[in-house]
Amino acid sequence: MDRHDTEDKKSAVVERKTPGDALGEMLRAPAAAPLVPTPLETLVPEARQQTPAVRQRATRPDARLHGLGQTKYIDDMYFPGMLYAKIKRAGIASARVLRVDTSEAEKMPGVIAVVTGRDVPCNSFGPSLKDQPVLAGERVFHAGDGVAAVAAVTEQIAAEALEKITVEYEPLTPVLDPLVSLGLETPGVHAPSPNIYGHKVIKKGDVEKGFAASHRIFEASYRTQMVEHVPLEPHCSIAMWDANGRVTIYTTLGRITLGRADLARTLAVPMSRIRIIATVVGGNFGGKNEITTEPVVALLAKKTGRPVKCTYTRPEEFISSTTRHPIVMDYKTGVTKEGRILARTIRLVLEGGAYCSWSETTLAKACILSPGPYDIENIHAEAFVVYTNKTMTGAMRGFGAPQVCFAYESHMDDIAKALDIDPLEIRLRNALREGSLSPTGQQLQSVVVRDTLLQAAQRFGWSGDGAAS
Amino acid sequence: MATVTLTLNGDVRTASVPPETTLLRLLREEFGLTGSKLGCDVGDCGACTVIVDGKSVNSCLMLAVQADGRDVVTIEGLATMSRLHPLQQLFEDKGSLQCGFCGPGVIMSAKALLDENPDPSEQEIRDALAGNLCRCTGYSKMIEAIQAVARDGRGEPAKSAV
Amino acid sequence: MKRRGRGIACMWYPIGFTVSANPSAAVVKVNEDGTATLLTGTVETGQGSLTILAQIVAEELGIATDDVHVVSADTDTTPMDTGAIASRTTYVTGNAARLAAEKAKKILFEVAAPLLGVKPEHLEVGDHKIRIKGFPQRSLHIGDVAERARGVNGDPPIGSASFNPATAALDAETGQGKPFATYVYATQIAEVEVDDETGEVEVLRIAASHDCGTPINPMLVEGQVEGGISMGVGFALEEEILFDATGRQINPNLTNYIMPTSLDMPKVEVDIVDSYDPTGPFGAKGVGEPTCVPTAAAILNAIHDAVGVRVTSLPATAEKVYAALKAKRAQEGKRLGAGA
Amino acid sequence: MKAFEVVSARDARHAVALLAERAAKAKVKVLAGGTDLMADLKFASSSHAPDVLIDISRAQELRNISVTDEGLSIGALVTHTEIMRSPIVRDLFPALVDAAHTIGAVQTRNLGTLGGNLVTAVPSVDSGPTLVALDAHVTLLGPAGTRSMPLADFFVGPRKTALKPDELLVDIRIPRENLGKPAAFLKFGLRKGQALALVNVAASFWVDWGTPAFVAPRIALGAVAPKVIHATTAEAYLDGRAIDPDAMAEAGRLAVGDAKPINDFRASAEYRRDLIAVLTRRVLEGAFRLAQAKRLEKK
Repeated sequence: MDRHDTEDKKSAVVERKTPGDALGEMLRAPAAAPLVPTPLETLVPEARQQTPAVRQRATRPDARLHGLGQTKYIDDMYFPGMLYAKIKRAGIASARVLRVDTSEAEKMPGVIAVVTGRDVPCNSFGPSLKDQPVLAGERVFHAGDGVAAVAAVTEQIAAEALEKITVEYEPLTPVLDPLVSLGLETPGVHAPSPNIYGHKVIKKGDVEKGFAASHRIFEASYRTQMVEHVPLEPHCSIAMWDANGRVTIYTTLGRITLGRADLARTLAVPMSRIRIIATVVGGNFGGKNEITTEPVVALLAKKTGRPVKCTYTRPEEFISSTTRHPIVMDYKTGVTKEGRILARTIRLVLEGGAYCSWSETTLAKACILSPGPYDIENIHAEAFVVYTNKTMTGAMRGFGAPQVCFAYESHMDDIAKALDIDPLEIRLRNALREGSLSPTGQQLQSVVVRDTLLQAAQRFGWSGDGAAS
Repeated sequence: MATVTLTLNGDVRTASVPPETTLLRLLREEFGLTGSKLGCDVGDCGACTVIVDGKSVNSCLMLAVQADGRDVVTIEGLATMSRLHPLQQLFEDKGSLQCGFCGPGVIMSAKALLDENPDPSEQEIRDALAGNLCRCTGYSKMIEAIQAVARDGRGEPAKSAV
Repeated sequence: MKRRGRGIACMWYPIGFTVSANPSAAVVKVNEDGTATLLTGTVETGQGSLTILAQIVAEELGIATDDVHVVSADTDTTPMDTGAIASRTTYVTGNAARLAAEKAKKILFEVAAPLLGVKPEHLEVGDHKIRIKGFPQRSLHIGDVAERARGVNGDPPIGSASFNPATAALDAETGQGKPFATYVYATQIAEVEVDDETGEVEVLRIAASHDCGTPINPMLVEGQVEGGISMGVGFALEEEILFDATGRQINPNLTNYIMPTSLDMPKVEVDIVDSYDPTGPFGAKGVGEPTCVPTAAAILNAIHDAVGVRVTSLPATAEKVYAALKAKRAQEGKRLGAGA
Repeated sequence: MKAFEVVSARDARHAVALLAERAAKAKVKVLAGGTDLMADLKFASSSHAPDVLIDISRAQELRNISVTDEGLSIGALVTHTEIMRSPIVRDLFPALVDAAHTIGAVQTRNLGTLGGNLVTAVPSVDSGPTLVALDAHVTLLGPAGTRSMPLADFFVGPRKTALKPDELLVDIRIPRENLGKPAAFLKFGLRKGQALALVNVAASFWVDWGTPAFVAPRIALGAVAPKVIHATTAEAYLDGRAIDPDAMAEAGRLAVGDAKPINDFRASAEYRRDLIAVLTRRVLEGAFRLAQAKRLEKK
């Protein structure tokens, strides 16, 4: 018999005390509250205490609090009487909302208030086009749309109340493919508005002339997927009103100026009556740049007279926050025998999902950056962004750049291979230089793309014969 | 209601909670120890990692009643009044955390690793952190910090922020 | 069999919004002991931007990072800021903070000049002192000057400023113009191992060289690069939100949405290239977003180098790489067959 | 989570008694490590949520790993970490260690139990293939006593087992004659950490060193059928055959025919089929390497 494996199971033996006696009371006291260690000398001269300050590898003052678990993120905040909100998600990509019945939910013990799109004073917002409702009105545009919200004394009661809300839909055929959406015959996602809601053109030089002079012409198409930011901390906000009609909102928003403008609009409250405090945000990456739950908790807090908090579940992070634009990218490039790019045409179709959000910025950046960090005389780049009935795309680290970089750099390698030129060498031959003109004709300064190519090549041990050393 | 009595960061504590309360909620809501985070609530992200009877666990997957009679250590239990835990010190010195939300969980996973294996290889460190998702750091500076703590533990000079 | 390959990708990326104004404002108050407070409307979302801003203000005032306390992210108490977006905080908010500190410093120079017997333009800061250029031994502690500015001159050293990157509208027809004030550049090189029987890709290492202008804090720059690369690895190989035929997400959770764990990340070697942008605060530009830009391209080029297949849609999952390999073998088999 | 009652069982008999008592009147679930159950309950609609959880995690007698006259016995509550660290398991069946190591991450391996993993019975159950390839049996305790059945039969379909509502899985046994039988396990997932299997495969066989030849070969496939299955055609093909690379490759191809993989969002059936061939060959190679190493060790 070998009991070796389980013998070391030691569990602390705890003397049980009946609650009520003095020790029992002491055990219950919330005295586990963390202690605050007094700052210690560090092992090295503190970069933070040095002058000059710039170029120092200074540690972050917030790092100590993070490491101790003492940083107060929004989910760590509680206000007396606080209610918890949950949002009912449509679960259908495109539909007309015929009826929302919240009466059963409202009857539940512990449910304090319910709101729907009808309760939102101005039910539209967005950083450029105001095409996004706070909660669905007459239409659902994607499956993650909110259709009603509940404030209850616990999160669990709020979650169970959502099950009691019934919504009647008239399903509509969803548009799910950006290229289908691009076609004129497709019914508009936001009819009568067209599906193409953004368009950008960059023209530099004469591409036809460039292609005519080219030794070879290469064509390729690329496509990228929809991805999520995945901040470890979910979106969350807390709202509370004072008796003067002023609302304070704690939130995980990275842009409080825009947030206040959107709240003033959707709540129809003057900006001077809105205070937004962004808490320490647990990851953003572009995903926390616009309002999500803030107007909802503000409305519920107003209706109940109590602080209201709403935290996204992890699934809501995926279905109801913004995502990265999938892009369909067509490239055509004319080169000399030596691999110098003479002309390049590009067509980009960005999938915007159900709402515009930060699509216009993404469209412009993707289009401007799409030729790559190369000195190209003749460029024609054209980009479209279209609606689909899918999760809205928006700001995400790189605004279209990772997508087009994947395309132009894959394309570059294929050209290099076809011309039998080393991939590093072809890039060096074409790279932008100090004073080069960008695709928009801007004279560039502090251009170091060649330096980064050479530095990375040296670090990696890149040698022209194809082997990493 | 269920009564739970446990050793929490060295002190005996007790609380009455509904039976469906998770250990994470017990820590955060009953004891005010909000260092352990709720990131996914289903054991994927590891932000709620605490050490129970010497083993790292997802406190979102454990019921409070299952912790009854056990020894629980949370991020709040590592430092003393006058001294940070070496992991806390090195995570600070190396810039290992960015938004910090995953940090307490990562540090608890690292502590559980070093308690059992004071001299882990890089692969063993990566394996120990695989249950802690981080979106900010790419894990590199966390691994560096853990290696530095391990080096220090072996009597080699700790290399701090250069 | 496992086959190794290497791939290179470079990129360029702008700082700030496309053409449209994206200003930041800042207020700097120098305290009577020579420390300072910065008010900014930006939000710390993990990047360390508040530390960077403290370093910029400290540099402008000749004090240490620890001497600067940053108050942020409150519409009631902090000046407007376009926010933590578009890799703009170091450059735009940093410029605003530097300008605000410069204004506070001007007040201090006005107070210190007569005491040191020179004109304000002959003064400089450094090591917590206001001193005469070229005669550093003739100096006053910045705290003493600040105290005097308040208590004697009645002119507390408070500066406020705003900054908006210089852009020019694009021509509607041709798109020609100056959409951004400045750009950063980067190259990443990836080494991968591809299992040619399963299509599985392991990224072994990535060498990354990034331009951010002057690195205000090299450690935080490295952190951004390492983190951006992890996002790039996910984008390249694993991550995708999937939809069913009715438009509902299939994998909205961290069990089935596959992002890199510590076991999936390669060794990352980061270099910061020498660079200086005269329009940035102390020559700095920015670094947040571009770190994730070239990663996928470098990895996909490395896959191509390893096994000779070009995957043209992301993510390059093992199945996709495998399917491409299978198609390539079928093609080669046909060619061989035709030749025989 | 929806409210429920938690009843703590002192031991396995108590748990079975509680099951008998409670299951008639309420929706009851057994809670062990909780890594699957708790995650399921978090987002379960109230109509699916249980009323009572019977917490068996304190039933100490289910935490043993031991070698008896009947073979290797692993208690249902032994965690994946305990399997990885067990000197007995490491010595006898490194494949079980490998399989345990691929489950979740450290935290879930510290909580999750072998019994729980098997009872959840997802088709990709990582503990399944190696145990099936080693002809493991499960012991089920019910009101009338215990019964035993092959693990391969215990799995019925996706998330379905032969466990009756009043029964408890108490241990998993690998028969005495298979102690030390060389075995190997491989899993193919979508990433390295916290991966779910697209395909997982285990193989075991004895070696007749005279030829050398396969003796009593077993190949088990996971995630490619409604439950873990034996690749019976491949097993029959290998039985008594000389061990060489071609035979292993052919067994891989034959195993494909034994599987019924589906298309889902993780992978296509076609890809899974091709992976079966590769992984089967590789586990056969792995098990043979182990057999050779063990033989050298003995010498």
